[in-house]
Amino acid sequence: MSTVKTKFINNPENVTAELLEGYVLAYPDQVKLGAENIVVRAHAKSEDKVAVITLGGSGHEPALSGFVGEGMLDASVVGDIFAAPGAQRVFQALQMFKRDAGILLVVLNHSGDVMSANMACQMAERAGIKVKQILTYDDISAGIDTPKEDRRGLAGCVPMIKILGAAAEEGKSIDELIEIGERLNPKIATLAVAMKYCIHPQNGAMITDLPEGIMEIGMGQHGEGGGGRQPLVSADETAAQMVDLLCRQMKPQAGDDMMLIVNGVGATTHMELSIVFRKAYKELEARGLKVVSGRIQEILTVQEQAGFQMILAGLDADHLAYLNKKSDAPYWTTIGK
Amino acid sequence: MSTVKTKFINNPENVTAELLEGYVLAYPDQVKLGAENIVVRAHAKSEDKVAVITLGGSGHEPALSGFVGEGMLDASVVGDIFAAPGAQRVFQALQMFKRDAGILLVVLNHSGDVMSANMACQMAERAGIKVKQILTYDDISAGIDTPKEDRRGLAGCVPMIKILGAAAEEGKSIDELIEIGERLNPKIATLAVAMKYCIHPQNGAMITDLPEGIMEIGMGQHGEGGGGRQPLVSADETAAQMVDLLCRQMKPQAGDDMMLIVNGVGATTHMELSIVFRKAYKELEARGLKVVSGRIQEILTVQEQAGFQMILAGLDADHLAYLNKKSDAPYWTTIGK
Amino acid sequence: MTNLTIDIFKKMLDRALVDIKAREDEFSQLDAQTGDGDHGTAIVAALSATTKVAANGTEFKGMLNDIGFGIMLETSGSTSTLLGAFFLGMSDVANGTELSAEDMKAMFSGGLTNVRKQTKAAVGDKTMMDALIPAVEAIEGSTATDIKQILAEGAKAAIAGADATVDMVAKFGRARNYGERSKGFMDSGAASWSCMFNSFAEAI
Amino acid sequence: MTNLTIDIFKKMLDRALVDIKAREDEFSQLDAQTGDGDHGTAIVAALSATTKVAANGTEFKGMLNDIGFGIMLETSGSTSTLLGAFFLGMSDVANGTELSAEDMKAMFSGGLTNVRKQTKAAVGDKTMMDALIPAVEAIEGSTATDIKQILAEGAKAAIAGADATVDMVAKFGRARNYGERSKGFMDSGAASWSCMFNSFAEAI
Ligand SMILES: Nc1ncnc2c1ncn2[C@@H]1O[C@H](COP(=O)(O)OP(=O)(O)O)[C@@H](O)[C@H]1O
Ligand SMILES: Nc1ncnc2c1ncn2[C@@H]1O[C@H](COP(=O)(O)OP(=O)(O)O)[C@@H](O)[C@H]1O
Ligand SMILES: [Mg+2]
Ligand SMILES: [Mg+2]
Ligand SMILES: [Mg+2]
Ligand SMILES: [Mg+2]
Repeated sequence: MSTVKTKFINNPENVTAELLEGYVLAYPDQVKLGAENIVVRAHAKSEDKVAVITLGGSGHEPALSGFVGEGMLDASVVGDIFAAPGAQRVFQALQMFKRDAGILLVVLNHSGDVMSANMACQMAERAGIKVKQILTYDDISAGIDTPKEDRRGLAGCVPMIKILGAAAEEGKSIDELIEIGERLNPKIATLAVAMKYCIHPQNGAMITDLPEGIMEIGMGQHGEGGGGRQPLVSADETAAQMVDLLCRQMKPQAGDDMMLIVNGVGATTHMELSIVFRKAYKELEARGLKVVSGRIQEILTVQEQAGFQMILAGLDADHLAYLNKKSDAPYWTTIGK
Repeated sequence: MSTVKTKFINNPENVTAELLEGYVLAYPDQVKLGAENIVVRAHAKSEDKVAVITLGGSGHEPALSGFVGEGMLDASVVGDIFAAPGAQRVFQALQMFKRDAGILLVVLNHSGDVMSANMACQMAERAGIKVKQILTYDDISAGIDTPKEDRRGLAGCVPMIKILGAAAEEGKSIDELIEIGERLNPKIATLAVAMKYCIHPQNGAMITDLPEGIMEIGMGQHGEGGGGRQPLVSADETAAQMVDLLCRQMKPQAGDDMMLIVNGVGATTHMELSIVFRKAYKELEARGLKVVSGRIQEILTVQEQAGFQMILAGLDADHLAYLNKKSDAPYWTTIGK
Repeated sequence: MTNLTIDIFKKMLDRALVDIKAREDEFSQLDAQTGDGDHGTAIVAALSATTKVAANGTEFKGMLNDIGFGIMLETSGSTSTLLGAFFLGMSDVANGTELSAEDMKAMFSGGLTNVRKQTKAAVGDKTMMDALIPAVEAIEGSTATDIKQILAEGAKAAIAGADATVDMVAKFGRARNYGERSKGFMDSGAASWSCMFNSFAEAI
Repeated sequence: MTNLTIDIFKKMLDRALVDIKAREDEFSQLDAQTGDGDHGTAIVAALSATTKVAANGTEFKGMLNDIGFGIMLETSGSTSTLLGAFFLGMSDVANGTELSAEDMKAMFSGGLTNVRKQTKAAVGDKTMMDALIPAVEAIEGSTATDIKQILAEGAKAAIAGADATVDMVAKFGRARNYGERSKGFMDSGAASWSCMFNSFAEAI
């Protein structure tokens, strides 16, 4: 029995191993463990296509391993709770997917992830493995027009992965994939809001102790803050504030096709997420923007923190088409059209 | 601003209307509002097939409206938070789906739902509408072999709806559907466990005030209890206890094909749900049972309560086939095989 | 007063709404003990529908019927069906714009009959029936001729019935699964229905 | 003592692990101020890997290389890459089973060089570099011949550098987004790396 008295877990040291084991047992048609902490597809993609791989800490379930599957990721390299996997583990995955078509590594902009990925790629280069990286940096909490180095990678990586995964499945080359992704990168923006702490499952620490009635817009996704605290306002006011900030960064034009995702990070209910989505949709509509792709879901969580991330993107026609393509990843299943 | 200081909502009186509006805006290809509090498919099923409809209070999102879509429900009639819709509203939906093939109404065994459904069906009879009911009563917390009147309907209604929806899509008659469902009913069993209160979004009441370190197996799904309180034990011990109780009710035989769903009810993370799934799977395996269908998801929630429901079912070959059939319902999308 | 006019009946409903509203939190809190804590909200919503619809009523049968349907349009859980059935049952029996004491007794009996079609709960099962059944039986059995007196006897029986639920084990509704743990609290529905019968008497 | 033998180096690692473990909670709590509260766990995991791998080491280059890779197999966030790079960089330079004072200085310089390939953080950015850079510079610039004395100068500089982070605004890592709010706490990585350099000196 763990010292953490608020969660259904066993020995805290084993949470990552046990959750991955449970996950692949639940979805054996789609995923399996390729090696320790490396989740791969149950049915590998043909080798003449670019492999799309990502990496990141656990504790964010269903992200990122929930998006391994036909039409999305080939593999996810998993660290411990909120910790990047070491470079060695990433390198091991790169070795497993070595191929002439190359490997595209999707990296969220967090020091640990970036450094692990960089070092793994240096190792891969020496081993003759063709690999390129694409960095996601959708968080705008550091301010409008902040240079991308100062913008964190939040849940915007997930639609990015959906799009890149669909394009890779279609046979696009690694350079084409990078062009598709880099064309999306500046058009995607995310803001996180939280109003309640969560508990780190291993050290039992209370992360972000927000007093009742206080919220913070501009959160990271490991409990770390970055925005400003303010008294909790209504769902509509919160949504309106966030849409406004996101649009100031993205400067979409009336008539643009938009993607809107409201991602629950833990204790906030689907009920609330839907109420927030409603207002965000109306705010976009009022600006003459067209929501052509929507989603209300827990795609990337921060333990049982109360809050959500709002992800907004301007979509080119091909981006929309890739979003709509078939995927059998357990947590982003799309029938395809 | 509401007096509820822990949720992203607006006027508490409007939560149901607003969440439904947000939901259909996010998934316009699959669902729309057919009338106030009645969610229907965006593209209606052909009239020569039986319509499958359910009813129930809101506050359980994504249940039940999240399962409207091709291959699942034709409509969901929604009450206010944890409140059955009145009989009049159910009758209104029955009128909308009047057809020679008939309507199958899936009713969860709760007084309010049962009474609304019964009265609506009495009204429908007088209006010449062909409708039959199927009751779900999967909760086993009242004790092994309790008569079905004393067993509540928990989240086991969702796989039931998946199976009935797929069979209806295939063109099965209303009597065939009832045979399929009633054959499943005694083979499906659910237990809920909770370890933390939730807040009623309208009256702000704290529901089930469980002290830290205490859990209750045998919960209902509106915060009401029914099992016994005990000190919180590990995920593995909790899962083992629940599998044991479920198997004592269902008495499956070695070699049986089983469905196992771990349904998060709110604040409990996907991480924990996966850890619980792992142990439940192993417990079933140790009994010689074969898990042929698995799922780890929030399908029916109880606001932000911490806890989960474990749903176990013995599957006949046709039940498994229907589970695997295509569905485009937003919260149970299946590619189909 | 020996006859129940439609205007007096409307006053009875208004008074019930006022009294029930004043105790809304109490009913929700009772429901929170072994249910989902919304009975106060539910019964207020249901009674609000009665007064709103009654405002346009000109004769008993049509008005009671419209009230019944109005309540059933509410999303108020068990309460909407039970109270809706009560009014529909009264509508089945009542006629005209003014009821004699005997007609009034028959009206309440009709209401009970229709509620019984919705639930098998009897006295002792710790539900609103513990208030409703004694109330209607007292009204039926009253030897008084003054309708206020008859209704007062109904109220007294309803309140005694509700009080008795404290020591009962719940057999119906969400509280059923609590078994012995459901003892020690009054049933929320019995509390609110007895309040309503008391308001009926007080309104005259 | 003028030479650093492989056995002494292993003792330095052992001592670092003991001292870091004793302060694990402190490092996690510092990280919790503006990060995700796991630096104590991370640095303990990383140093545990060093001593485990070092146990089988017979000469510097191979042992340091294996330690570097061992750390990088750990799932310990930023720390695994930074500390891993430090050991790999030392491996690039060190040879044999015993190092002269000059060789030891070169080894630490090699470590820093490789860490600099992973991060652009400099002194003043409120990261572990505020401990590492002054420590290595002090070691390089030391005029002492006794290796304990050299390492003690490094430790002193590392501790002073870590202390100075209290008043800094974070420019790297998870704390970056806090801006001015990151002031008032020591950087967790600077704290743990200075602890490690102190242990190195104390172990001799
Ligand atoms: N089957 C039933 N028969 C009779 N009364 C019932 C039944 N179910 C519930 N009740 C009554 O309804 C009350 C609860 O009402 P309410 O809270 O409005 O509905 P819900 O249980 O749907 O939330 C209970 O206290 C009880 O008096
Ligand atoms: N880009 C970076 N450059 C230098 N040091 C960094 C960088 N990112 C993080 N650090 C150091 O790592 C420490 C945090 O380590 P740790 O908590 O183990 O990693 P994580 O941030 O991945 O949870 C910070 O306090 C800081 O000293
Ligand atoms: Mg971390
Ligand atoms: Mg209710
Ligand atoms: Mg209730
Ligand atoms: Mg950290």
